[in-house]
Amino acid sequence: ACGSSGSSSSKGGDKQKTIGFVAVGPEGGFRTANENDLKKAFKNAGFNMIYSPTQNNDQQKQIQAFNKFVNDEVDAIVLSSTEDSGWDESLKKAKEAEIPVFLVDRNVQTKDESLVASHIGPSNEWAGQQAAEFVNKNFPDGANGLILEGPAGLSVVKDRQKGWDSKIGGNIKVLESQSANWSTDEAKTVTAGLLDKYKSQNVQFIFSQNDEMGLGAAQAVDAAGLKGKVKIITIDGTKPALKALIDGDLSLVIEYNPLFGETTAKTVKDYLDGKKVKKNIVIDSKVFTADEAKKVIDSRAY
Amino acid sequence: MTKEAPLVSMKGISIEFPGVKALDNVDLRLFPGEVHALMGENGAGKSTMIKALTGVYKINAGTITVNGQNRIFNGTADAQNAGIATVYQEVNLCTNLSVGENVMLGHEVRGHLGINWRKTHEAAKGFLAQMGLTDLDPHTPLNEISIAMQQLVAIARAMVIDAKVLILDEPTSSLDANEVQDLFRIMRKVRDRGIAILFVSHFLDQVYEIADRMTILRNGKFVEETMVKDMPRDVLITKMIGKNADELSLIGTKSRKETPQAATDRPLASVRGFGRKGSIYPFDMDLFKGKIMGLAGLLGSGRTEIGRLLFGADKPDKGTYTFDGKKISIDSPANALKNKIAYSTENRRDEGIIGDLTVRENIILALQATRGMFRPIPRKEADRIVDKYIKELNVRPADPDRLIKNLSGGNQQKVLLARWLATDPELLILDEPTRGIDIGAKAEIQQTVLDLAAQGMSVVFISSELDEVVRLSDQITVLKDRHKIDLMDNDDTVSQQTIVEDIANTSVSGQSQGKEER
Amino acid sequence: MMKKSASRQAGFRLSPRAIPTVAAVVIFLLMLIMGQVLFGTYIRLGFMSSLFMDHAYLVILAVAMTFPILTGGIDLSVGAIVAITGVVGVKLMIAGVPAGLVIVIMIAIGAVFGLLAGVLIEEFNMQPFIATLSTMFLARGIASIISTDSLNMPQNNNFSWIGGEGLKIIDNPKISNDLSLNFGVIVALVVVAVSYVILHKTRTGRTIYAIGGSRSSAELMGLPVKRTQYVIYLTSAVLASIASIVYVAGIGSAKNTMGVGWELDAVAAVVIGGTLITGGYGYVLGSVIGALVRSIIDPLTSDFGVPAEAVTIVVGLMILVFVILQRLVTFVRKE
Amino acid sequence: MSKPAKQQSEDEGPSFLRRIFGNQLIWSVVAFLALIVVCTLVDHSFLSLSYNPRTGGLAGPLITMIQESARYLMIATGMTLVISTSGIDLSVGSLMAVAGAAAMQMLINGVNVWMAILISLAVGLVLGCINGALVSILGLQPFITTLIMMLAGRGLAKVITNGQNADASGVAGSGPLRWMANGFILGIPANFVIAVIIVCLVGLLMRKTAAGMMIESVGINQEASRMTGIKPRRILFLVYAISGLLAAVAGLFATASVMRVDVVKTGQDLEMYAILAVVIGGTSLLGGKFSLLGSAFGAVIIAMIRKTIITLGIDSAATPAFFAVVVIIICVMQAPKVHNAVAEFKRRRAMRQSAEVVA
Ligand SMILES: Nc1ncnc2c1ncn2[C@@H]1O[C@H](COP(=O)(O)OP(=O)(O)OP(=O)(O)O)[C@@H](O)[C@H]1O
Ligand SMILES: Nc1ncnc2c1ncn2[C@@H]1O[C@H](COP(=O)(O)OP(=O)(O)OP(=O)(O)O)[C@@H](O)[C@H]1O
Ligand SMILES: [Mg+2]
Ligand SMILES: [Mg+2]
Repeated sequence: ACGSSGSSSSKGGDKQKTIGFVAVGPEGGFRTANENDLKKAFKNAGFNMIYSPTQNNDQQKQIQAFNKFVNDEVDAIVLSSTEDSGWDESLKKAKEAEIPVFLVDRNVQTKDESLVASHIGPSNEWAGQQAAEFVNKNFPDGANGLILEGPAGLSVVKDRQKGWDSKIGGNIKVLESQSANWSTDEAKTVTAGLLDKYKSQNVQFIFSQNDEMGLGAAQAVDAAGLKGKVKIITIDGTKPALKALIDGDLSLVIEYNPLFGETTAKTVKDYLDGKKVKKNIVIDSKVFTADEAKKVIDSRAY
Repeated sequence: MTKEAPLVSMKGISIEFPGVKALDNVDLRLFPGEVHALMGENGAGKSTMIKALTGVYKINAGTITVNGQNRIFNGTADAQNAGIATVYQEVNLCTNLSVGENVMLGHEVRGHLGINWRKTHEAAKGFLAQMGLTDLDPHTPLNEISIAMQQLVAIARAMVIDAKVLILDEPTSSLDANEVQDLFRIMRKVRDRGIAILFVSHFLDQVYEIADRMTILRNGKFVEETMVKDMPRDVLITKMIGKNADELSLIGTKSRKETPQAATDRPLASVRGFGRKGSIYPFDMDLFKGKIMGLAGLLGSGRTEIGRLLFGADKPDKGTYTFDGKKISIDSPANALKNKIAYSTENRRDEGIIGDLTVRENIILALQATRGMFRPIPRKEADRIVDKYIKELNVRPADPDRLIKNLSGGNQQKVLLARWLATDPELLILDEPTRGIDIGAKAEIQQTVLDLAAQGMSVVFISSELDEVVRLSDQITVLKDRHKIDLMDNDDTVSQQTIVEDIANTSVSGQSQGKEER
Repeated sequence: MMKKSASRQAGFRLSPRAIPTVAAVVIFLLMLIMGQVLFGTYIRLGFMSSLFMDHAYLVILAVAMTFPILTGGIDLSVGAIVAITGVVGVKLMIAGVPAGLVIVIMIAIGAVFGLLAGVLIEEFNMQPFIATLSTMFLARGIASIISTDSLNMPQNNNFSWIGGEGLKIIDNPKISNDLSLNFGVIVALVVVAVSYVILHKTRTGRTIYAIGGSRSSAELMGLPVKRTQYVIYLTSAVLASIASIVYVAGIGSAKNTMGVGWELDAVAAVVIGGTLITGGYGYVLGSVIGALVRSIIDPLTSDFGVPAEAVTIVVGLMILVFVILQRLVTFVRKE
Repeated sequence: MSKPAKQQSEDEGPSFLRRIFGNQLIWSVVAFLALIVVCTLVDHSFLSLSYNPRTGGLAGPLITMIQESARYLMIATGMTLVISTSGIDLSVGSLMAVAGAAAMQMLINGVNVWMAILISLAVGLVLGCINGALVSILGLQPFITTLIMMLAGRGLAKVITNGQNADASGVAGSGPLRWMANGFILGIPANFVIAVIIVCLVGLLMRKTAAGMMIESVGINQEASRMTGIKPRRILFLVYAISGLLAAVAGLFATASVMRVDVVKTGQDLEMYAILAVVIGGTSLLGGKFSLLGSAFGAVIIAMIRKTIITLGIDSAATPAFFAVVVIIICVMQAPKVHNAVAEFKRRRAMRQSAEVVA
């Protein structure tokens, strides 16, 4: 049974172009803002976007969705991958079907550069570097601190860590790195435990790899009566984090800018119109201190 | 009989469960070509002895020799490999499989490509036919056939194993006379092949008919091993229960038959055109206060179905139910209990006992259910009720905190009876209440039933033992192939013989088809 | 007696135990047709091909899960076993171990976890749920200890042909009309066939059903219950490693977080396929259908344009509708 | 499925004491103490308690541990009842997220805090009732029903907050809720006290009425229970409803502690912890007799294991493996085979001797 006749999304001159979005799915702050922004931007640019999230960060579900889009003969695929590898086979299929693939947020390792039209997203390593530099600057004489990591093995976690490691000064001592699974509530428990454990060693900073965990850490620090004495650095830049920054619960928030829908939509449009696009588009992010946060907090959408 | 060495010899067997010494230094010998009866009252340790032999329980002391070799089995599989086939007291089959699969499990006929199902089912059919189940399709799911038929299936399964020893723990408890005869025919055949059979039954007639030798147990202790022919009945009874035989056999000697039904009385319960598709054709029935209605019929004739319908365990799809002058519609046991109707099931294991609850909880459960979950029975009252029935029904061990699953089969039955009596029902439906009960206890239960009726309770009494039905009932409803075919007042003209003839001479097949079509 | 003749007269009668499975097939077909009518892309060779190729692993896992579930048990460790065997496998490949040996080692690792589950269940009376939950944590933990990186298979390995694009049976100009097949699908089919034979044509298989009916009865019937339990948990773990081989070969990389939640997908597939979670009833072919149904739910939700937040609700509801439909069909058939 | 007959005889404790505590509980206590010892060896101040004037309560590692245990106590209690009916409730983790999300979102939207608490509890109860209805009325299998609810509940939490991690930490007037999770009563964490009170209430409900016996009865043999006049459907409905309600309480504890719900992470995997707690506490997954006290202990042990992981500074990659090892050890110690090993050895020896005598 060969049913190619009824395709609703076949390519055709002026017809509305269909974009398949292989997404991660709503998982709070950054991700929700990012995906909503992408969806909105593509809609505004006149595309029809089919959205397909995964569950449990399961790459398999993304692969399935990707291959489905290839079969549906969409005009382009936007891929926000949970993993940075394992895409070769699918990308090859897309190429054979002449469907361009745009990577957003996370980059993907491929054997063949030509399989991907472009990568658009902020840099995780950069964010990690900013955190390290802040600590270096604030504690020129060295300091003890903790790191709250995301779930072991995610490439975000590794990239942010890599950035941190590449810049952190030799006199800064990380007493312990623990995973709090991106979760506020777990971060509170973990931090409380670690503060108990390292009471004697005067914890001076906590580098939390995302906002959610940073907020939890801040509460544990507060409960231990150490508010202000421990500098907490987080990455992402969500509204609650900025608020906490203004309130003095956090010391530095490094943005991981989710709002690049417009850039992405434009890139896709350009590509489909036959223009040349850059292979790698790095989205600029900001570093917020309390003062800067005050300026943007009201206009912050997420 | 033979003077050979015993095939199986168990010496000085002791088994202790937490809190009870179930077996204490018991001996048992099985000779080839003999039927050996293991005798004893409920809880004497018969089943435990069997499970000790087949490795289900570990023994604490003693030796087991099979074929002259010292053996300790690690489970039924081991015992089977050594040529011991066992049918345990509670039917142990898999209800999710078909009859044929159950018979052949572990012994399926294999071809080149694994099991050959056609041949396997054929073989199963053969074994079933041996048990007189010629018409039973081996593809029938096991859960569609009655407990009694399941028991026969279990025995058929034992035939599959090429055994030297065949153990049958109360195989006849739910069979009627014909099936028992079929079974005995097979047992004789097997015995004549030189196989040793261990047979447990509470029916002395059966023991005297089939057994050659017997071992008597009492309270987990060895009493005696003798030839059956040397053991007079009354002596046997005394040895088994320590009571005098005369004390037992006084019950229901036609005394009740002198009180036929007064036609003017209003019945306590009465049903009209009551029936359920696929289980029982519409019937009428009137049940009177203080009277016992016996149900007689062959296996699968629909006695249980009537009991279940009257109790609301199954929903009737036709007919009316009047109770105490009011029309009622009973759609669940809970509802029936509210109307003071109680039903003691024939399927003790699956529908009766709550195995992991204590005897106390099992007894008060139904009463509690009628009161609702939030009005608990005060501890004192519960204790009073429980103690009363444990004493009255002589439940042993008389420990209300014991888990019911650890009681012997007969004692479980008594606890179930106690459960229903505790609800103080007006209509009590007893389905095979004396199944698996020893002669002493059976007399006690029968007496209890008579007493209850005398106090004004209406009783429906279902039993495969026609003799019991005839002795206890005021009226007898006769069933055949799920039709009510007769209702007789139990007067002097009625005997087991007349009922059997009645069943044999009435034909229902034409009638049934007619009804089915309407 | 009566009963029997009645069933004879009825002639062809679907066994009531097969009804849920048949219902699963019917509903699967309806879903396909619905997808085709509404979106026009479901009955395409390409869609079918990738449905099978992308879900060969799930078919294998569903089959693996069928074994313990038939006995009333469960194996929660399958997803984690996929992860640990995958991580170790790719590590070995990076170290230059030949593919054949890697496969053997991966299967052996799975077998070790299966054996461990068997020991915990049979020797230490742990309930399957807890025993395999423990081995799940253990396997995932060890996988994470070994590496938390995304491990890529080396170029030019002689392994990826298993999951690779495979052969195109029908090669149309448009990829969406290609009918293709890869080795993974063939492996899955073999697994299904072998499992079918084990369950229905061997005594071990019958013992599995018997245990599901009543374990104590099976023991008293003299069946080798203990040995069979070992076989079951070994089989499910080994099949999980085979699923891992197929999946890893397909994507060319492995990771400690692989397979999170797959055990639940497998259970859902088995249940959708008509196997009773309490054991005793069910078919391995049903599980295959269940896996396909489970697989087609995701594309359907995305085509329906379900809002991001509500996706899991819709997936849940679809499974629910499915189970309820199945229940109704079963009920009606019985009446 | 019933346990093999062989083992049945060995499971029963002979003495009265054993009956009350059960072998299981003894081993739980041993495991708990062992974990404390290990932690104290690594962190010498592990057992130290101090008064923290800022919070008005005691502070120290043990305190944070029991603070965390409160939520496990809640879901383990509900799970115990469900498991006793031979069911399972995989949705508790998701229901925690739903209740938490509801509470946080309402606070953000300016709903009165008491109202928010009540409504989110009601949401948990309603979802629990849906589980109950599907299982009891439609007769669906508990595993798959609650698996569906686990998926759907997670989605519902996201719908409630629009996919955001609703943050109510800045909302004024949310004091009572915040106190519930972070406050202290007589120096002891309030959530722990509340949890213990709720466990006791449920315990009283179960044991002072006939509810407990009926639940067990249904779990042991549903058909026999029906024939006894119990209404199994009502019982099933009841336990899932209770489980849903208690999951909502746990959800409030989890979210109120940071005044923020994490739609993906709140309650994630906690159903597994709850089931483990129940099993460690000695209730069989096959249903039947249950022990709330045991489950409560199991819940505290789970919290203790997690505390140990932090205290020992176990690498995050290795935590699942550590968890598994501890659980396996506890369960193996509880196995009848192990604590009967000595008796069994003696019996074997006696048997061998008697065999020799005969031979
Ligand atoms: N698993 C067990 N745990 C504890 N006690 C048990 C167990 N099994 C049997 N018993 C006890 O051992 C004794 C002997 O029981 P057994 O079942 O052997 O009796 P029986 O002679 O077969 O009786 P019946 O005629 O009623 O079947 C009884 O007191 C019973 O309560
Ligand atoms: N001829 C038959 N063939 C197969 N199954 C039957 C047959 N007759 C009855 N059954 C089934 O057996 C079960 C019990 O039947 P029924 O209640 O009619 O037996 P009964 O008269 O109470 O006899 P008993 O109690 O001795 O088994 C029912 O589930 C019924 O469906
Ligand atoms: Mg017995
Ligand atoms: Mg009957």
